[in-house]
Amino acid sequence: MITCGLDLGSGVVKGALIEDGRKILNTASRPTRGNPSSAGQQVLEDLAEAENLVPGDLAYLCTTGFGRYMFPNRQLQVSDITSSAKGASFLRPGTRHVLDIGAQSSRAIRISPTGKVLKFKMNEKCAAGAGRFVERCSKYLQVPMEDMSARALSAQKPKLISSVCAVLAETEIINNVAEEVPLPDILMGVYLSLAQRAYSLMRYVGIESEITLVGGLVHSEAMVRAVRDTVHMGVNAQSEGHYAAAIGAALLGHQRAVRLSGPAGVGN
Amino acid sequence: MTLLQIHENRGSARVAAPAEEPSVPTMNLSSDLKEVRATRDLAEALKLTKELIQDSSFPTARAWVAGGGHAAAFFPVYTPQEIAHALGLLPVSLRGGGEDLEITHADAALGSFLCSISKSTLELAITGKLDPFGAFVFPYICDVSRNLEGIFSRLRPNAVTHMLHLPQNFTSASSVPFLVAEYGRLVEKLERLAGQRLSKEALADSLQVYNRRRALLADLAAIRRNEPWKLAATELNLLERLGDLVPPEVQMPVLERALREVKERQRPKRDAVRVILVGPFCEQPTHDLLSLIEEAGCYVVGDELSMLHRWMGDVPVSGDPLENLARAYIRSPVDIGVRATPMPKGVSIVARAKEAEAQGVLFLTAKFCEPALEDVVLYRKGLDDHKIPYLHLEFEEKSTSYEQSRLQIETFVESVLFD
Amino acid sequence: MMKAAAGIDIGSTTAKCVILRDGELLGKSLNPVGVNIVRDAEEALRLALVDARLDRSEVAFVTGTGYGRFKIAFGQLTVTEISCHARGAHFLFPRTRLVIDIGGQDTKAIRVNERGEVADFAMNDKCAAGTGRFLDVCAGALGYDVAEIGPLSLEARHPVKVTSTCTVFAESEVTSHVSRGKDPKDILAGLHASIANRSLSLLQRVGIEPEVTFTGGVSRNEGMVRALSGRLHMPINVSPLSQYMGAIGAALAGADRLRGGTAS
Amino acid sequence: MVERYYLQLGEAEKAKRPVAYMLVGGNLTEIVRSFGYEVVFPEIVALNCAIKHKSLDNILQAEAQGYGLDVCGYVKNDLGLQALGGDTPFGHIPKPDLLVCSFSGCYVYIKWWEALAETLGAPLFNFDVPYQRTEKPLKEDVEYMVAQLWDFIHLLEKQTGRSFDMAELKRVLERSRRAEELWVQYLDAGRNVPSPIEAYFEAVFYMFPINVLRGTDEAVRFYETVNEEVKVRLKEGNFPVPEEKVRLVVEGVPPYTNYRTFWDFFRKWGAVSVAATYPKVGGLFDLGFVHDPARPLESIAEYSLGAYVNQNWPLRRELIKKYVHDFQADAVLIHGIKSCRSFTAGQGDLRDWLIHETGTPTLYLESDHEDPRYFAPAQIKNRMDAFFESLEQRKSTAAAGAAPVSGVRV
Ligand SMILES: Nc1ncnc2c1ncn2[C@@H]1O[C@H](COP(=O)(O)OP(=O)(O)O)[C@@H](O)[C@H]1O
Ligand SMILES: Nc1ncnc2c1ncn2[C@@H]1O[C@H](COP(=O)(O)OP(=O)(O)O)[C@@H](O)[C@H]1O
Ligand code: SF4
Ligand code: SF4
Ligand code: SF4
Repeated sequence: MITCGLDLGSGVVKGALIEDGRKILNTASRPTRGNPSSAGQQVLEDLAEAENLVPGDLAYLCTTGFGRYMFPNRQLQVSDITSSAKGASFLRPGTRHVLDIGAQSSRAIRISPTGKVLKFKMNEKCAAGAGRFVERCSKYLQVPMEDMSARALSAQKPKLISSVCAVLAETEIINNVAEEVPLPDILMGVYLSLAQRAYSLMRYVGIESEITLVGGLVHSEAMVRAVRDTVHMGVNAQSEGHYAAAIGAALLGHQRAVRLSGPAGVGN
Repeated sequence: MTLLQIHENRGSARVAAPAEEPSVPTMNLSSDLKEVRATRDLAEALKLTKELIQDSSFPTARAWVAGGGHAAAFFPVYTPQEIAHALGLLPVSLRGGGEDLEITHADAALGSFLCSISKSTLELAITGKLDPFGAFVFPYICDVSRNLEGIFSRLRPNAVTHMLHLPQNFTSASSVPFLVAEYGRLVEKLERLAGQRLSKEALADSLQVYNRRRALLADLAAIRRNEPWKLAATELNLLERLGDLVPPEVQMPVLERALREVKERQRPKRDAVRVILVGPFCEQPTHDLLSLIEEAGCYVVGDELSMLHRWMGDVPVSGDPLENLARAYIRSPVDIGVRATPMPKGVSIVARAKEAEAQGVLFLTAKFCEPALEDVVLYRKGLDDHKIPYLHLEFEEKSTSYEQSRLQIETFVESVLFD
Repeated sequence: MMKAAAGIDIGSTTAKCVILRDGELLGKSLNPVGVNIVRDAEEALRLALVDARLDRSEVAFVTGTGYGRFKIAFGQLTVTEISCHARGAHFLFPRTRLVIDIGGQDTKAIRVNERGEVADFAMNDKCAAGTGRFLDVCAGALGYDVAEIGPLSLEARHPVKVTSTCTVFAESEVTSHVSRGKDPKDILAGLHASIANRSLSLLQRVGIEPEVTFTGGVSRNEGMVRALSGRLHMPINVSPLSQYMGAIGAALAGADRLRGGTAS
Repeated sequence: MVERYYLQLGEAEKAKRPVAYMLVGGNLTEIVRSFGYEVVFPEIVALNCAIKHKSLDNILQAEAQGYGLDVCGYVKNDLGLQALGGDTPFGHIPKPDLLVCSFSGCYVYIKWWEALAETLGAPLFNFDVPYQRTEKPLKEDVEYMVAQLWDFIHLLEKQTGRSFDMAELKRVLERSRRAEELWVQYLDAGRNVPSPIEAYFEAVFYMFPINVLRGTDEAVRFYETVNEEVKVRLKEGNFPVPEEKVRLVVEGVPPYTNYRTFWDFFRKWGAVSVAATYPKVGGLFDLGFVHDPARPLESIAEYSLGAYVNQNWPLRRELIKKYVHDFQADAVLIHGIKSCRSFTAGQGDLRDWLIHETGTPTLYLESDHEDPRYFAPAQIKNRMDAFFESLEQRKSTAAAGAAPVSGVRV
């Protein structure tokens, strides 16, 4: 049985196809561009094409992410916290703590051995604690997104940002530039500040190993390093982590489909 | 045109009895507000109540004053409104400004890092919405409420303002005499507004009316607790809040009708998580947020929403009524953020959750509400020790985007329901 | 003849410079503030000198103002932009009693007395919401230039309610309105209304009294002018030189010193 | 002296002498001292941590426990410090044997002490101090408090196994009274023009004995020395700012995390505070709320009622107005604390009242007492500069013979 999870995020829409709740067949993503449902449709088509699926092959579709209600052709929607936890636990079965840093928010999630959410906390007050902030920094520091991480990694004395506001933090960074703080130090400071905010979320729910990093920022080596340095612990990070919520949604969809139809599976 | 006529009973317990000679004041509400008492069914009463709550110009108080009476406004959480009732005043509970009030003046006087209810209450006062009230009573539930009284005393120099110091020492033998004296100061001020003296008999009568009202609300809350599918949290809340704005004599027939009707309801039981709401004892979550909580998969089987009516059970009527009222406050076992707690909080929250047979606790605290925020930490410890799941959300009056809250409540529900 | 005085206003977004002589505007300049403030300040003065066709030696006094005022190494005096906006607004509109300055990163309400002295002031403190940056970000999210959004907002028919006060979240609120098919003009009108409302609360702090003069870069935004004036129920003064008000005030303060110097 | 105090705390811990935690406002130091307790004031520990730039670690620890961004920084510093073991740069803070909550002026006190009681397991005594709404204390209030004080004394007798010694209490109170008189004398020196004292920044340091060591001979001796020093300063013309330009009355808790920086902003403008409300959080001794051995418990009760934040806004407003008048101040500075509602909620209204009803120029600044993340130097400096600029400007136009600007001075 093939199930699909669609994570309609605010920055990127991610999709995952899972076979029999055990094997990842494929993943795909597209930028959201303000229109989650059409990006979602495209991701679905991308996946269908890559796997040569025909209508009827897909047993169940479960959405997640901020746009989970905006995709009409779904059977179920689950919150992206539930699905990230599930997905992370699938990718790294020893995971007890999931840190999800996406475009607009960061969440720390404590989970059970089966991937069930025990406790979670997300940043609410301000958007300064997430990926969108890195994008903005890239924009006004005129460093392409692709180069941000690599340049940050050469930092000698990272310069932390104290402002809690994304907008005021920009000014702080500009001041740092004016004071001729080397660019890598500023960039690494950005990642470390993000990691520190994430760390306080993690402490709130209680830190326990293993920690698995998911969300778009797993692609950034600098972010991974910053998190590791801040929590003083090993942190799992792999690029599939970006698809954790989509994978989790597909898995939850599978569970649901099984329960609905009995072990024989659904055919439609 | 049907007018809502609330016959002024001067605190008598004759609830449904029509006043023989409608002595002043008679309450005439404007034509667009239909007769609450005469509404045929619960749904209609609830709709009217919702309209009443949303109307930030306090139509009931305006009507009361237009009829020659005086109205007194009380800030949450607990105040002895019986006293105002016995003096023939219309006691109204201040509950903030709701979703639609724009705050443009109050920020300046109060500061930015404060809860919405304090700001919106002040905004209402500055913009004249509280003009019908001749008295303002603020209990010392927190520093904000306390200081608000000082600002009101400047803003409305001709009105009665009183910062009510409710004792925080519940074991001293002198707490009751002190509270009697403190109530005495309030009585004096309210007497000035009412233009008459408080008689023991009138107060005893009022105690009885309020006892009856508390009993009715307790019955409704019991339904909520035992058969939550029969009565939505939002419905119960509206029924309670009707009493914030109209005299008990008007509210009680509605409550009685509601009780009869709700008991008969046949509604399917949902697969929802039983939770208690802890924290919103002062500022109120919006109607939409409350219904979102249930929509997202919870049954609210216990809450702190209208604490005024739950602070005590039956207050004895014989003897000195003022002392009875004071004693009842001191002896009440209520444990919420605005009262020093005898029992460790970690223990008390677990007991409360168990008592309500709740599967989880939803902390719903107003942004910047320090009494609520500080308690959550101790509560959490107790719940962690007993492996009772919980979720902490903050709210404000003016937030129309509930996406974040929805996400978190759904996750919470999923974490309890899914394996 | 009096010597010329220059005022340089280094804000969070732009550097402005004006050169005055005897109350006459000889030249002005406006350039974005980048990462090197010292150089931006020099550039501002250089451009203004070019505009005025003056030589550097003809400017006898340089006054710096704005957040970057301490970086103007070549100036003789620094004054806060609060005093400068008051001074400038009073100079151009002598009956001004209240100045509202909305710049790139902050909003100020300044009450001035009949002599143009600051009687009281208040500034936004909580966050950057409701400032020029807020408009810049939202304009960007809708794909417009800041210069376009004011006029567009005036064409709105059913303004949308924008509730987010946070610049960052407002951006996503704007995006979500767009995806729900709302007319950008209506969204823009909502944004302007929401800023007007926040500004009103600040103005309230110092007391609202006519005449009101609107200064700072955002005063170039016609939609904002209308929204504010509507919310205040009174006309407000705006000059084509509004964005230069801080620099004008600074130059005037310098001119005072020059006069004082010649007198003694 | 501060060092000696913390050393003493360490010794008390080693000698297993009982330790009581107390709040500054309306505290019951005399009574517990008469029973041989050592006293810890977590508020003072917190402010010392902040001055030494040690508060943020404690705050972050408390936030990890779940205390929100908006909770009072003192509370977070203390609870974080407790969780981290109690070590400070100036010594180890012993655990309490008794928690005395004098509920005088701040609701957070109750919450804070409940948290300590629950996490540390020490018994808690709640001393309920009615809010002060009349100039003179009311009879019923004092009776209520005296009754509670007797309950308290019985509790102490039970805990220490000692019996209450009224004669000893009176001796302690006599020492308090003397220290209080000398302290008031010091504060009064601010009436001199120019002022020989800095009634905010300096007084905040000098208030340590009046709050912490009250009832000891050490406190008396300290203020005798201080007053001698003030005399010398007056004689030698040695003033806190060499050229006094602006006389300020200051309201609000200081930003301890950036104490020096903040003070320097003032010195730059020749501004000196001649009177302040904050040094009166321990008690409004200058209004006559002093201890009196002749009326021991009654005077303790009245003293507690008279803590500054226990005064309602009308009383607070009038007090500030009186200070402006009596100390010939030019302006008022209000420093608001983001995480302290007790002091801060309503300061905006105070500002409005001062400006519009008394004609006193007033500056409102905001940061935090404990949390360095809320201190924005550039913004604060900008406001302060603008304010002093405008004061100077108005002074100079007034001096130049122009008609005085209406409503600038009282
Ligand atoms: N290849 C990449 N390299 C670095 N960062 C990336 C990459 N892809 C995405 N990101 C970051 O991840 C964020 C999107 O994360 P995501 O978890 O998809 O968010 P959401 O689910 O909210 O859309 C972007 O803001 C971006 O900063
Ligand atoms: N032509 C224009 N039309 C509308 N708004 C403008 C225009 N030019 C600048 N602005 C606004 O003015 C802001 C900059 O204002 P300014 O007073 O120069 O800021 P600062 O002094 O902080 O540098 C910009 O953020 C922008 O929103
Ligand atoms: S504008 Fe800045 S401080 Fe304000 S809420 Fe947004 S990100 Fe946070
Ligand atoms: S909501 Fe909380 S902080 Fe606000 S007035 Fe009520 S109890 Fe006080
Ligand atoms: S008065 Fe303010 S600073 Fe002191 S404990 Fe209370 S809230 Fe904290």
